[in-house]
Amino acid sequence: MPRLTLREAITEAIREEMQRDESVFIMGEEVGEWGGTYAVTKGFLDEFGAARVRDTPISEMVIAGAAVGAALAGTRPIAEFMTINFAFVAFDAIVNHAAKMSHMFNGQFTCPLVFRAPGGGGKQLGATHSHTPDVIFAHFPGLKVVSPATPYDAKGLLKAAIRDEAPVMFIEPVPLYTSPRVRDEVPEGEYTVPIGVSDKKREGTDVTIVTYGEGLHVSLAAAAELSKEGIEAEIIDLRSLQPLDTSLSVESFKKTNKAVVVEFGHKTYGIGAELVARLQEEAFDYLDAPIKRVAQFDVPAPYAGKLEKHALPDAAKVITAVKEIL
Amino acid sequence: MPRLTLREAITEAIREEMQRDESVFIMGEEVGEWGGTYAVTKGFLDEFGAARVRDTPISEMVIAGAAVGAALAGTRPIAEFMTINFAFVAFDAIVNHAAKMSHMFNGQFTCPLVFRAPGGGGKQLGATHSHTPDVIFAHFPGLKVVSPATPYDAKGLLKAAIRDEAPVMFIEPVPLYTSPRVRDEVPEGEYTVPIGVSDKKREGTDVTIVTYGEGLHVSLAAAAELSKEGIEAEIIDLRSLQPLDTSLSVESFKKTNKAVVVEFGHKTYGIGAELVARLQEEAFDYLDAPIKRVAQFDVPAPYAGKLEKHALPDAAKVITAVKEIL
Amino acid sequence: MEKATLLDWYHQMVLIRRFEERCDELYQLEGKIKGFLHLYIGQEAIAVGTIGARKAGDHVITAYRDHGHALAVGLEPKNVLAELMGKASGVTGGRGGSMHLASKDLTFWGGYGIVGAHLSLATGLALAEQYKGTDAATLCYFGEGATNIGYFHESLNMSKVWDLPVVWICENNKYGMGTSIEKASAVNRIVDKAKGYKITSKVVDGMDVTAVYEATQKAIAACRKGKGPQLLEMMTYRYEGHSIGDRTRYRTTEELNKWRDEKDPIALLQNKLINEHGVTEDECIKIQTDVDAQMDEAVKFADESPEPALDTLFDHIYPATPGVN
Amino acid sequence: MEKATLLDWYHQMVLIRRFEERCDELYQLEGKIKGFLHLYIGQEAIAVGTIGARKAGDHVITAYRDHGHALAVGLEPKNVLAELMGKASGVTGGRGGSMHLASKDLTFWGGYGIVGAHLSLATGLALAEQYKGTDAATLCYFGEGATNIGYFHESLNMSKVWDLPVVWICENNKYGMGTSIEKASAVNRIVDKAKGYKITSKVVDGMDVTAVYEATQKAIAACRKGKGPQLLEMMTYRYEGHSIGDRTRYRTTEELNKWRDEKDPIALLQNKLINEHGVTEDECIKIQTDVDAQMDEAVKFADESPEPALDTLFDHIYPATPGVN
Ligand SMILES: Cc1ncc(C[n+]2csc(CCOP(=O)(O)OP(=O)(O)O)c2C)c(N)n1
Ligand SMILES: Cc1ncc(C[n+]2csc(CCOP(=O)(O)OP(=O)(O)O)c2C)c(N)n1
Ligand SMILES: [Mg+2]
Ligand SMILES: [Mg+2]
Repeated sequence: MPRLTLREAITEAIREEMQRDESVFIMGEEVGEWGGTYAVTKGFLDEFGAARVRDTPISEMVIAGAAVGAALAGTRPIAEFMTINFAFVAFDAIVNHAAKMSHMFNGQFTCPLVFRAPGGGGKQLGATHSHTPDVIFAHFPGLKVVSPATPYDAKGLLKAAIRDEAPVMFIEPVPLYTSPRVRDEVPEGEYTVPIGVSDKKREGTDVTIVTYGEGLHVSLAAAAELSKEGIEAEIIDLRSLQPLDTSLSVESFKKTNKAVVVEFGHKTYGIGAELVARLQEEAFDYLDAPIKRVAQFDVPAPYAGKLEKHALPDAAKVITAVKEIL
Repeated sequence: MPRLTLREAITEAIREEMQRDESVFIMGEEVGEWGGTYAVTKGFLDEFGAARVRDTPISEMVIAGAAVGAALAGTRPIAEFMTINFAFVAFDAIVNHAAKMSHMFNGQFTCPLVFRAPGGGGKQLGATHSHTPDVIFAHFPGLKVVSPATPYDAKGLLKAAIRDEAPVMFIEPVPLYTSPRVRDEVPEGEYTVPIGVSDKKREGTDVTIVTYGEGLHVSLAAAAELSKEGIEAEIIDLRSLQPLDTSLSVESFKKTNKAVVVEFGHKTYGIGAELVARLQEEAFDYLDAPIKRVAQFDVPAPYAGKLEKHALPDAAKVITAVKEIL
Repeated sequence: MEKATLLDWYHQMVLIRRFEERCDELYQLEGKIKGFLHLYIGQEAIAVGTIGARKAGDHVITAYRDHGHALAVGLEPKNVLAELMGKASGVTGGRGGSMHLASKDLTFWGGYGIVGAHLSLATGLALAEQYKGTDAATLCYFGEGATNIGYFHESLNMSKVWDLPVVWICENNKYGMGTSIEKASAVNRIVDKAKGYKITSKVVDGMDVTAVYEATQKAIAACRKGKGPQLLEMMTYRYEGHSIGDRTRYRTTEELNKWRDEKDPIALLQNKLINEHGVTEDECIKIQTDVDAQMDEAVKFADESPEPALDTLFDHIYPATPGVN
Repeated sequence: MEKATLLDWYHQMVLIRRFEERCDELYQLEGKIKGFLHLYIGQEAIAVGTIGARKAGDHVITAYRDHGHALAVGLEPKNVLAELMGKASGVTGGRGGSMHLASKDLTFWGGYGIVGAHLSLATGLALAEQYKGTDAATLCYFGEGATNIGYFHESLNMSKVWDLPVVWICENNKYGMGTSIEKASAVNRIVDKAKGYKITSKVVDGMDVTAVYEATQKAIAACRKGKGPQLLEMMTYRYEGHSIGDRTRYRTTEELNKWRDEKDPIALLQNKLINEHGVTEDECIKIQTDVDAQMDEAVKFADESPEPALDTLFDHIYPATPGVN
């Protein structure tokens, strides 16, 4: 099996779905002639033509809103936000329109679209361009929110997202795009990974680490270190934030009785808070220690490299958190 | 002391601050000639004139962005969103501009403005117009988020917000505006309530209810009922969501060892989740039972009256939650 | 125009007006309708004349002042009224309410409460038809106040850049809630805004249903010919407040009376029918009484319809997807 | 123009260009600058000529391609460079980076990374001055690509409705990243968009610093006279890629060379100085070598400056408020 980067897996998913289904097209800023700011759609303009690979003006509101309208009328648009930071400009179209179509109109309409949003920090782009705001999208029922951590999941989840009848916010961790560390075997051709199903990424007995996206990789690094000291962490990758599947996390927690949640977004009102709430609701009698959260500090992302890194999770912070509760 | 409604208290706060400080002005849709959609600024146009009470076009992005610019240049704007649902259109200006000014520019600028946002559901306005999305604003460091539950707090907090050097999102629970149940004694003239400080609204020994905004009133109603059965609930009103003060909640929880968090926003990734996480982090050894969350169901708000009410918290749901952990 | 067509339009316009008048009573006197209620009285000729020019498959999408469009596309008054009364038999099962009426079967996509947002959806509806290679046009309605929001700008620009088959129909009733176009907009003619996007535009007497119909027919034909987006500025006036509870202090009774007395679209059409098509006063009255009877039935139907069952609340949050999930 | 003024402008333009060239090296060869880097090479006459026309207290606000404006308002190259290298001595202490340069003392409010958003802030800056009754004008810069976003529409409309003292300066370099104005905009002249807001506008040769200065001076004067917003469309060209890493496949080398060879703003000014003001080639070279020396110093300063201490990360999230909190 070919070993692909996360970005290559995403490209392959879009290409396969566009080859499979004529009603799928992609639109966004620089997706065509430029080949995508992060080169995800490189070569697509030549392969699929300008009608299916659409360069747009800098108009996020209508990029998102037109995707909703086009989805209502029987096509399956993929609307790309150049980065998730620009999805804030289209926030109303995403959470108050795409997310409302099915329920508010009593199931008459479906709105099968994918909002692709490369996200994440650590690239020294400053506060306006470095968000991991996944939780605020996941707060709105009606929108599905997915964020893959591995090439295999990325391809399978994106193909599932494109086929889903619901609007899906597909958040791509840019720092993982080309990371060799993340490169992985990805089957060619047909397979999907179901949305709303978490996945165990490491077996362990001593502590449960619940995470997703970039968090998976710092957690795996931490687990490798901890293992040297005889501490075996079990790692659950949420993969989907909405719908949220806590079954594996609860099951693992009942085994280890200790948990750390790792995310790259801000800590306060973050993903981790919900996980803590769910674990103590669903497995209260198994709580041996406080559930820890490792997350981005509650501070706008600074440009300076070390300062920015200081605010972000890393393996050392995960190790510290684990040891505090063991 | 005069007994004012929440709305009257808000009106009084704005009027007093505009009388006190020439640099304070208000702008928004229908704040002038109409007197405010909810009549909060009734009579202001005559009293303060068109320069200080500014009707705007339907342009939320520039209403919010212009408030930021005007704040940088030495005035203290109050920008009113007719309802918080329309703040989604201005989301970028709020969370990626107002919230970033102080930190991103290294403390050179301050951005002293207030975004007034009437919010809340239960008024049969349908899914697009019935949000209580407070948590998504509170997730962004740099923005202060306040939501009063009583006329006294509303006046004091709003005056403090107008004087604060930071941008403040001031969320006004519309369902409480004219409610006689909420009417309360409010001192005339000068006083402020500090932002970022929670408040004990009821003494109790058996269970801690942490809440804010509309949640306070269903919690008080529930507490009255519970009291008849000899169950005394202690009620903490957060008042501010960002900065979040958990000191009284933790203190109370250490006394009661049981807690319920009540909010009118959606449950998943809501305010309650953060409170659960903080309580178990800061008072783990006092956990006698799972901390419960009473919140709006994770479903877009329907128009039909009973259906909408069904999705919202009420005293009965709070009572049930309390009894489940006693 | 044919007499039969004009009579049909007359019937529709009378129905819309009576419908709105009954809603007003049901809200203010009987308390059976809640939430916001934006009445269409005065603007009837626009929904009727424009939708009269569409053919099946053409899309219709509008804002929250949507009862007229809902009835004009062919939704039954009884189901629309049931929706406003929050009943299971309502067009969206009591979910959407007054601002969010819709019917997929009639390619009427709503009914949207957020000013301007549906213009971006309309852009997408038109894009989908261009993409599929059909000749379907999209009719998108909005008020003059909505032309000041970012959605309008981005949508009109994209529609022209891609030459999408959409007819932008501005119902210029001079006020957005209480703010006059002069106070809110740098230009006082929406057609002047259209020029900034090189979009063909035309000012139309929105009180003359025939003029509305003819202008729309031309615009739709241009769309079908691939000539790209068209904009029609319909000059009109709303007689009632913006919504229930509007004390309308922002305009004079003279202004209102002038429109109502001299430009009323139903009166104008009735005169035309009588003077130019030999229709008798009695025939007109007959239509009105038929409509009254229809409305009585509708109210009865809505009254007797059950409310949606509580356990349906969670239906349709996420549609089922055949296959993977 | 006075020779002294032209020499000063020449010096500034050479400084900006050399600054940008050094940044390019520091990024691509030495890896000392990270993140995005949007170079201003080719557009120097605009920042220098427009800001040359402002007086103290007039506001300046621009997008992420902001090095030229930062230097033109008077920020020291060494502090700007230190910012790009993420040092504590940077103009925002290493917090903002290339896209978010600013100086309150110089009423230079940034440097903003989100396309179009700062136009709404500029509207507010101008509103505040009108409110306070000063005669300060606001200079707001943006690219032609930014004119397609909602912020542009809402900001221009409000600025005209309230007749705010703002000069909208569009730096039309024909491309927004890789998308040409023809592909992204319904109209190919930004002045045609200005008409949709009744805003007085003018096309200006953005490569001719004197023309830029004179047009800006007139526009600012109009603002001070209470004539409301003005728009200047500066025709220009960016020589480098949109940002580092742009392989610029979307334009031809011929197009680039034509601009560089025939329209280069520095070459044009140098010729003017030599042919019309008796400046010698040597004087020009002297200025260039002085600038090189200044840049060497700046690099040395930035290199030797310490990085911000980690414990400063939490400073300034919320400013202190005297009194209540
Ligand atoms: C984004 C947004 N801002 C504000 C509102 C509140 N609002 C509802 S209707 C309206 C006026 C719209 O006027 P216009 O577009 O002329 O339509 P009309 O009501 O006259 O039909 C306003 C301000 C809203 N629904 N959405
Ligand atoms: C809202 C938003 N969308 C997209 C981007 C990404 N982006 C940054 S610069 C740019 C092109 C802007 O072009 P133009 O306005 O012409 O300015 P220029 O770069 O030519 O100076 C884009 C699309 C952004 N920063 N913000
Ligand atoms: Mg109107
Ligand atoms: Mg450009």
